[in-house]
Amino acid sequence: MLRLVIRRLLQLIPTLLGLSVLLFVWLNRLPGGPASAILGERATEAEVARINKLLGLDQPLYIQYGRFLKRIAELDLGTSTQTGQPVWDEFTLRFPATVELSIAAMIIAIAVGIPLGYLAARHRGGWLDLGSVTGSLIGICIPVFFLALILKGIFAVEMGIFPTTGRQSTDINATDITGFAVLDGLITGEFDASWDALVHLVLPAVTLASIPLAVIVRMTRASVLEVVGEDYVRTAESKGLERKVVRGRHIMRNALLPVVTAVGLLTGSLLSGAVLTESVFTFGGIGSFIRTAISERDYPVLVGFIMFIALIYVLINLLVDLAYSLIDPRVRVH
Amino acid sequence: MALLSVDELSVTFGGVHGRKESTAVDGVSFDVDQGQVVGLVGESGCGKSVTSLALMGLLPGKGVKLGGRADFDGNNLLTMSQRELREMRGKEIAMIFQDPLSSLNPVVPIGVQVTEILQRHRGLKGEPARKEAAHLLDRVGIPDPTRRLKEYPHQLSGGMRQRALIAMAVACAPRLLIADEPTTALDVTIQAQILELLKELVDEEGTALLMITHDLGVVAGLCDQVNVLYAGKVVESADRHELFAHPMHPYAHGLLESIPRLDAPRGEPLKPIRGSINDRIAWADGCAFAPRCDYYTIECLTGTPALTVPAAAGHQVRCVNPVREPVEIATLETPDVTATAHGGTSA
Amino acid sequence: MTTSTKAAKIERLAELTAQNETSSGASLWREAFRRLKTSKMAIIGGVVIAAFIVMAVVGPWVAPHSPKALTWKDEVFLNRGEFVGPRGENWFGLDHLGRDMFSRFLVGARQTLLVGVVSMLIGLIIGAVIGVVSGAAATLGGAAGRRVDTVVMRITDIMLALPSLLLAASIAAVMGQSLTTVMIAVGVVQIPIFARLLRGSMLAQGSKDYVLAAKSLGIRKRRIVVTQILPNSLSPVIVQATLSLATAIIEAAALSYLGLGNPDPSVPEWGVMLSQAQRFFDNAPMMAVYPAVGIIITALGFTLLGEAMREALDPKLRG
Amino acid sequence: MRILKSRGARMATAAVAATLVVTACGSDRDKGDEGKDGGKDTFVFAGAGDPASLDPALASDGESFRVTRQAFEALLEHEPGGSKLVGGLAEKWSSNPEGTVWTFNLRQGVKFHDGEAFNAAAVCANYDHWFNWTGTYQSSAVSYYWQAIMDGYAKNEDKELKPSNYKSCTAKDDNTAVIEVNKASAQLPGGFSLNALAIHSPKSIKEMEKQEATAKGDAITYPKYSQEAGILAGTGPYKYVKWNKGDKQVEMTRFDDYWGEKAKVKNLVIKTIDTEDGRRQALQAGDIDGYDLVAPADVKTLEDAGYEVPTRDVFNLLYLGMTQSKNKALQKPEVRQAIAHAVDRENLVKTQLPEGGKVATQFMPDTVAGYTDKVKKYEFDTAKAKSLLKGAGESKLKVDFCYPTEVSRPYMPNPQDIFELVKNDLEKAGITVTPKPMTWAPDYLDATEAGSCALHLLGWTGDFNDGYNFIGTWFAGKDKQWGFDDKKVFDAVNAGAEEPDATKRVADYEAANVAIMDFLPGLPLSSSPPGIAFGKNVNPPKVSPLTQENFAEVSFK
Repeated sequence: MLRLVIRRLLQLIPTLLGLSVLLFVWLNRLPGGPASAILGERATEAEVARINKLLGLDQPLYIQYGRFLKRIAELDLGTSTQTGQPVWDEFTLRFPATVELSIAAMIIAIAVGIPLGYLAARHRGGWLDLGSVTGSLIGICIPVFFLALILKGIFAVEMGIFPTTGRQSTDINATDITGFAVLDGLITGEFDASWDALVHLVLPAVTLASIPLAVIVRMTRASVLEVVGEDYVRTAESKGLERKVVRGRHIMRNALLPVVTAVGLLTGSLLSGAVLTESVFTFGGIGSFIRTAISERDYPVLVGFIMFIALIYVLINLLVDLAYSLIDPRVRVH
Repeated sequence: MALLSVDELSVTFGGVHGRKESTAVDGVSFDVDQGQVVGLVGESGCGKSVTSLALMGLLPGKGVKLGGRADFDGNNLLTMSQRELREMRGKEIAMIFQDPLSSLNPVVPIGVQVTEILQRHRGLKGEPARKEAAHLLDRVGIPDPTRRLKEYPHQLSGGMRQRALIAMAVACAPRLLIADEPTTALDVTIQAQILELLKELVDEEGTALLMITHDLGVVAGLCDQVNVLYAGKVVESADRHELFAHPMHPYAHGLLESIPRLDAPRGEPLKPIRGSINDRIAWADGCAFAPRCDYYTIECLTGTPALTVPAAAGHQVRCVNPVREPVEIATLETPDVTATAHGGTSA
Repeated sequence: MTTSTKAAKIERLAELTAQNETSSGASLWREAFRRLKTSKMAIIGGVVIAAFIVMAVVGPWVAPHSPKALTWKDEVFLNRGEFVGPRGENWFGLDHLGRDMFSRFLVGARQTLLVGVVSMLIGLIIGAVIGVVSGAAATLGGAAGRRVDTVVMRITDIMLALPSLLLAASIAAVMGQSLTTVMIAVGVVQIPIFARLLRGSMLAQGSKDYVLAAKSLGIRKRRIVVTQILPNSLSPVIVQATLSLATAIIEAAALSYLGLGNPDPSVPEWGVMLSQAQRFFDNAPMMAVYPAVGIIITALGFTLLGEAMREALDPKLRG
Repeated sequence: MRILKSRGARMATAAVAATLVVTACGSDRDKGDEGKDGGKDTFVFAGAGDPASLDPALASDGESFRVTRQAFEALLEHEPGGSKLVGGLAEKWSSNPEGTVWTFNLRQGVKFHDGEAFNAAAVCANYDHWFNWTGTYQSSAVSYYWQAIMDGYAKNEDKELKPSNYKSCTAKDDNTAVIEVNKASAQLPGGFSLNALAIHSPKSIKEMEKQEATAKGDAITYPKYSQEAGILAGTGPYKYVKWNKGDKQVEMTRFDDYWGEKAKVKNLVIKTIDTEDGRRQALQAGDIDGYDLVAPADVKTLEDAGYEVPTRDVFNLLYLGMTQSKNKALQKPEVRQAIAHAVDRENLVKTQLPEGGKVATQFMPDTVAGYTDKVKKYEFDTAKAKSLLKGAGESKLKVDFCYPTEVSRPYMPNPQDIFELVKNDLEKAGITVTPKPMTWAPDYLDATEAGSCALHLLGWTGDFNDGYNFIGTWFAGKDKQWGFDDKKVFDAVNAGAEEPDATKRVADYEAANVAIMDFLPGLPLSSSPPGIAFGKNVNPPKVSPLTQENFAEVSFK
């Protein structure tokens, strides 16, 4: 087990290195620096040149890459050209929000997706099956930002059930401990703050959940259909076990194996979903930050983020494998 | 009266959204008495497994039509509610399946798979359940049972797995045990052991056993009464000695003849049955076996032949012109299981 | 007997096995197609796609008005939130610059299809090449091959690790804005998926008995790959290709939402139309709904067909 | 057309949503409302972008000043709702005839947020602080406006910097500050009104001087003090409480020792919602009490719904830039005139730009002193455009047209639409247009500055009421963006630059405008006020052409 972890982490290093080169070569083909981003139409050519000189952006590529690697080695992701603050700080500042959102989305996706998938499979061809299958297909086919707009238009603007933007109402000044608004409230006992944060989470989370939900429903359905036909389920039935035992111990425990893997991969994809979702709901997470980084060419942030993502992606897969080896004894052996 | 009496049981698949119907079991009748071992013999596809599943109520609800009745001391299994069946299964009637590996849940320890049935039907929990489970494994001849309880199916050998399955089947001392090709997936030597084990269990407990197999060797070794199935109908039914002595239906006759004989002179060819179960005609038009039959005459094509009792009492045959001459079988008297276990491979 | 004739016999045997297998592969296809024809999903999907393609082909000719000309620009008052809804000559109303929405919708179909197909092909072709290389290397290459395989897979790992949208966005950012960029960006995202898929199914096929048999009989490796492994590995790829068309169309829309879409907004493309219209969602929701529904239905069509194909080709999912 | 807002549409959208809404029933109304109840003692205003710095001296963008303006005040201010210079922290000001010595009679009894007293010494402390900036502080990315007004520093570290025009600041007495410059400049006295040159507490300046702005890696790092409340202390009606970057909002509270009329609402929150519809929806849902940069399409909608949508006076300019060096054809006056005639500016203003928008006849809005009607006008006339092109032998003119994506500027709410309209007009006149979209920063700005865009859309928002602040930015000399060299124009423009006498200066500007429009280096399109909106229950402040709203005036109905 431990060996697996270590091996994976070692594998990570070349991945990240390769990635860094890739990104660097990419991004440095882009024109400009921070100057015009800061000064807007007030930036004259001379000023841009001077600022780039100041930042050493006029030096040859390999020197810049050297500096870049050195920074990375010092775990210094550089400074955001948008905000003039260290990228690392920007991330640590905003990442909790996105994590909170992603977790919420995943909870929705799993809590709804797995039961739905199971029921769909058990009532194959029934209206529930039809409904959830079409539903999940639409969930995959609807552009996330459009869904976000509609949800917002209906539930926030028209009905006013949910807020349209942000993580917390402006008048609630909750004490910030972990950066996870909901959690903080619970820790400090400011339950109104937690609730408020929760209410703010609903729409973005539902939006973000749409795709993973759809995938999970379909995976669960397919895999339940497969398992139900297995001999050991027949055996269990032949023992006259209660329904819930057959369902839980014999069908689900096997059917969920592939779903676990899927969940892992989906978590990665959530982060790119967050870019859209957060910018529609101006949810103060890393997603909306990245969106502006994209349009403003904030390379340090983009590079940092992509490295960061790669890291997370690998870690998640690692976790998945560990989880897998926990629930599937056959893996544990070799 | 019989413990289980199956009467004109028929199972029909399909009919739902456009798929054409197909009758797998077509009016099968037989009885199983207390402590009796009854064989259900036929090539794969003749409907024997379907029969067993029908009795257990394990056939899918949708797209399956059941006909006739199957009374298990008095009450009809076919009309029972799922809840009643759940009560019955594993407790009154237990089943052993063909492929031990796929029949065991790969991600649940053997122990749990045994104890769960104890908990269900005998209300045993925790330590006592575990003790009992260990005892059961021990009884079916699994060495070092307490350790095995913690292990997973893939860690056991084929034979062990089948033993474990048997342990589960007999856990609640059912009155009827249905074994569906319990040995087919195992190596020859193991096959013999498993059969021995079954034999013991049945003798000790007085459990009735419905042995479903294509393997006449198994039948010879185990069964008191034998029913030969072809294309969903019983074509011959007799007690073991009678059948092995005078198989009257050409199919049964063929089956027996096709067993390789240890004492057969070298070079003498085997006598397999022509064709396969697929070249058949509908029972309604005549004898389904006719296309493969050596004795087939035009009379065979005048409607479904009736089950008649041409010779010895209790020896029924569904044939217009039954075979008269006996087959010589090396293993007619007191057949030695191990010798014949690897015998019949006709299907 | 002499070795030569023996070899010949072996060859023959292997070929028989091979034919046998591939023919069974072929019959698999026939079987799948038969099942496909009976599947509701496939039929619905097929119909939708057909309609879409027809629209894409004839759209520009049947369009009642020019999709580009700001014919009615004096009738739309953006600054007063006054839009023109459906009416006699403009069935879908006008867009925010006084262009005929219906014509734009029709013509937009072609652009959308173009983006979808081209980017899918980019992903498919490059991905397939990578997949075949590492797949072949892994199945037959021995130690060296396996090394090649791992390297290639590392690379696809990297690509998979990046959130597809971000990858697409940064490509678009680097290459500047153009329709080609959009297609490349969306296509590149698909590459690792196809590569992984093809490699995976090749490995699966590679371990099949008939391949082992052929191998053990010393048939040339390239031959095995071409005549046996590939044909039998294709089915999942074809399924994925269909599904990719859907994702491509959606990704493209997302890109134009991020402002990285088709540079010339006068050229109608559903994604662009949608991202433009969302600004006026309050005043003129239908302006967004038309292209959005267009995208959703089309994507749905491809997904349905893809899923149906998958079910038809994958015996496990049948029941 | 409201019909579009039909039930049908809603049903359609609702249907799509309904298929996916899973848990949207988890909350109850009153919680959702809290923001609004809380709004009673908190005024929440939404801008379009995060501020760069809480210290106005380091800022150069409207989003930053929107925030800093509430906490900091300069020596001079513009009259509320107007563009006329009035006293700020200085009640009266005067200069010698040469315009090199500026004397300020300071307001008395003014306190800084940190309790320090405001006086002449404090003023000089600030100006000397800026003047003595070193290192990265000298980068125009950090101290743009000081350079714009005073050119350079005590010790210029970059030889390309001009020598500083700032000479000295002396505290004649407690309430009289005298600022001397080397030569008269069109930047003064306007410059003294810039919030970038607002007065900080001397105590806070001491703290600031301990911190460096650094240029590390690929970016400029602003000093820590400018990124958080704490050290910074001005004299404004509000003082900083917290900059919550995660939630994209700056929180401020009333400064109770404010010298003037105290803020009416206790708390002020300025947050960032970067999309137009995002801001609108937030207002409609009651999450915010007002926002800036209203999309033109929304103005009417909001008005009809009863929101407060005051209209600002125009103080900006949008123009169609032409780079003659990039496309030789543009060097022919006829071609430039043809383009001018081809573009239907009336329609642009009528249909696209927010209420109060005007067609621009010259390179400054009519609110700026120096605007004149005597300039040559180029009315919309496609036929004439065609013939002009023919005459110039350019009937088959092909031209690149750059426009920015994903951005909305005060003078240009929706560049893409404006681009499409202009493109359409040009094509009508037989010109072939190649669209060149680019992201606003850096691509578009760099490209236009470097003169690699034959045609492009750009504009300017005035910093203070002086003509040079407009025409001076473009036509003071040879500039790659325009790619022409015409002494007549340059001289005309520069004439006013060093003229100390205000009235003479205005005359110079008028002459310059005439000269410019004769030469027609580009086509002034429009001046349009950026829209601003407030909640139904808000008494809005006087809206300012320079977008210098003072939220202390805001109160709830």
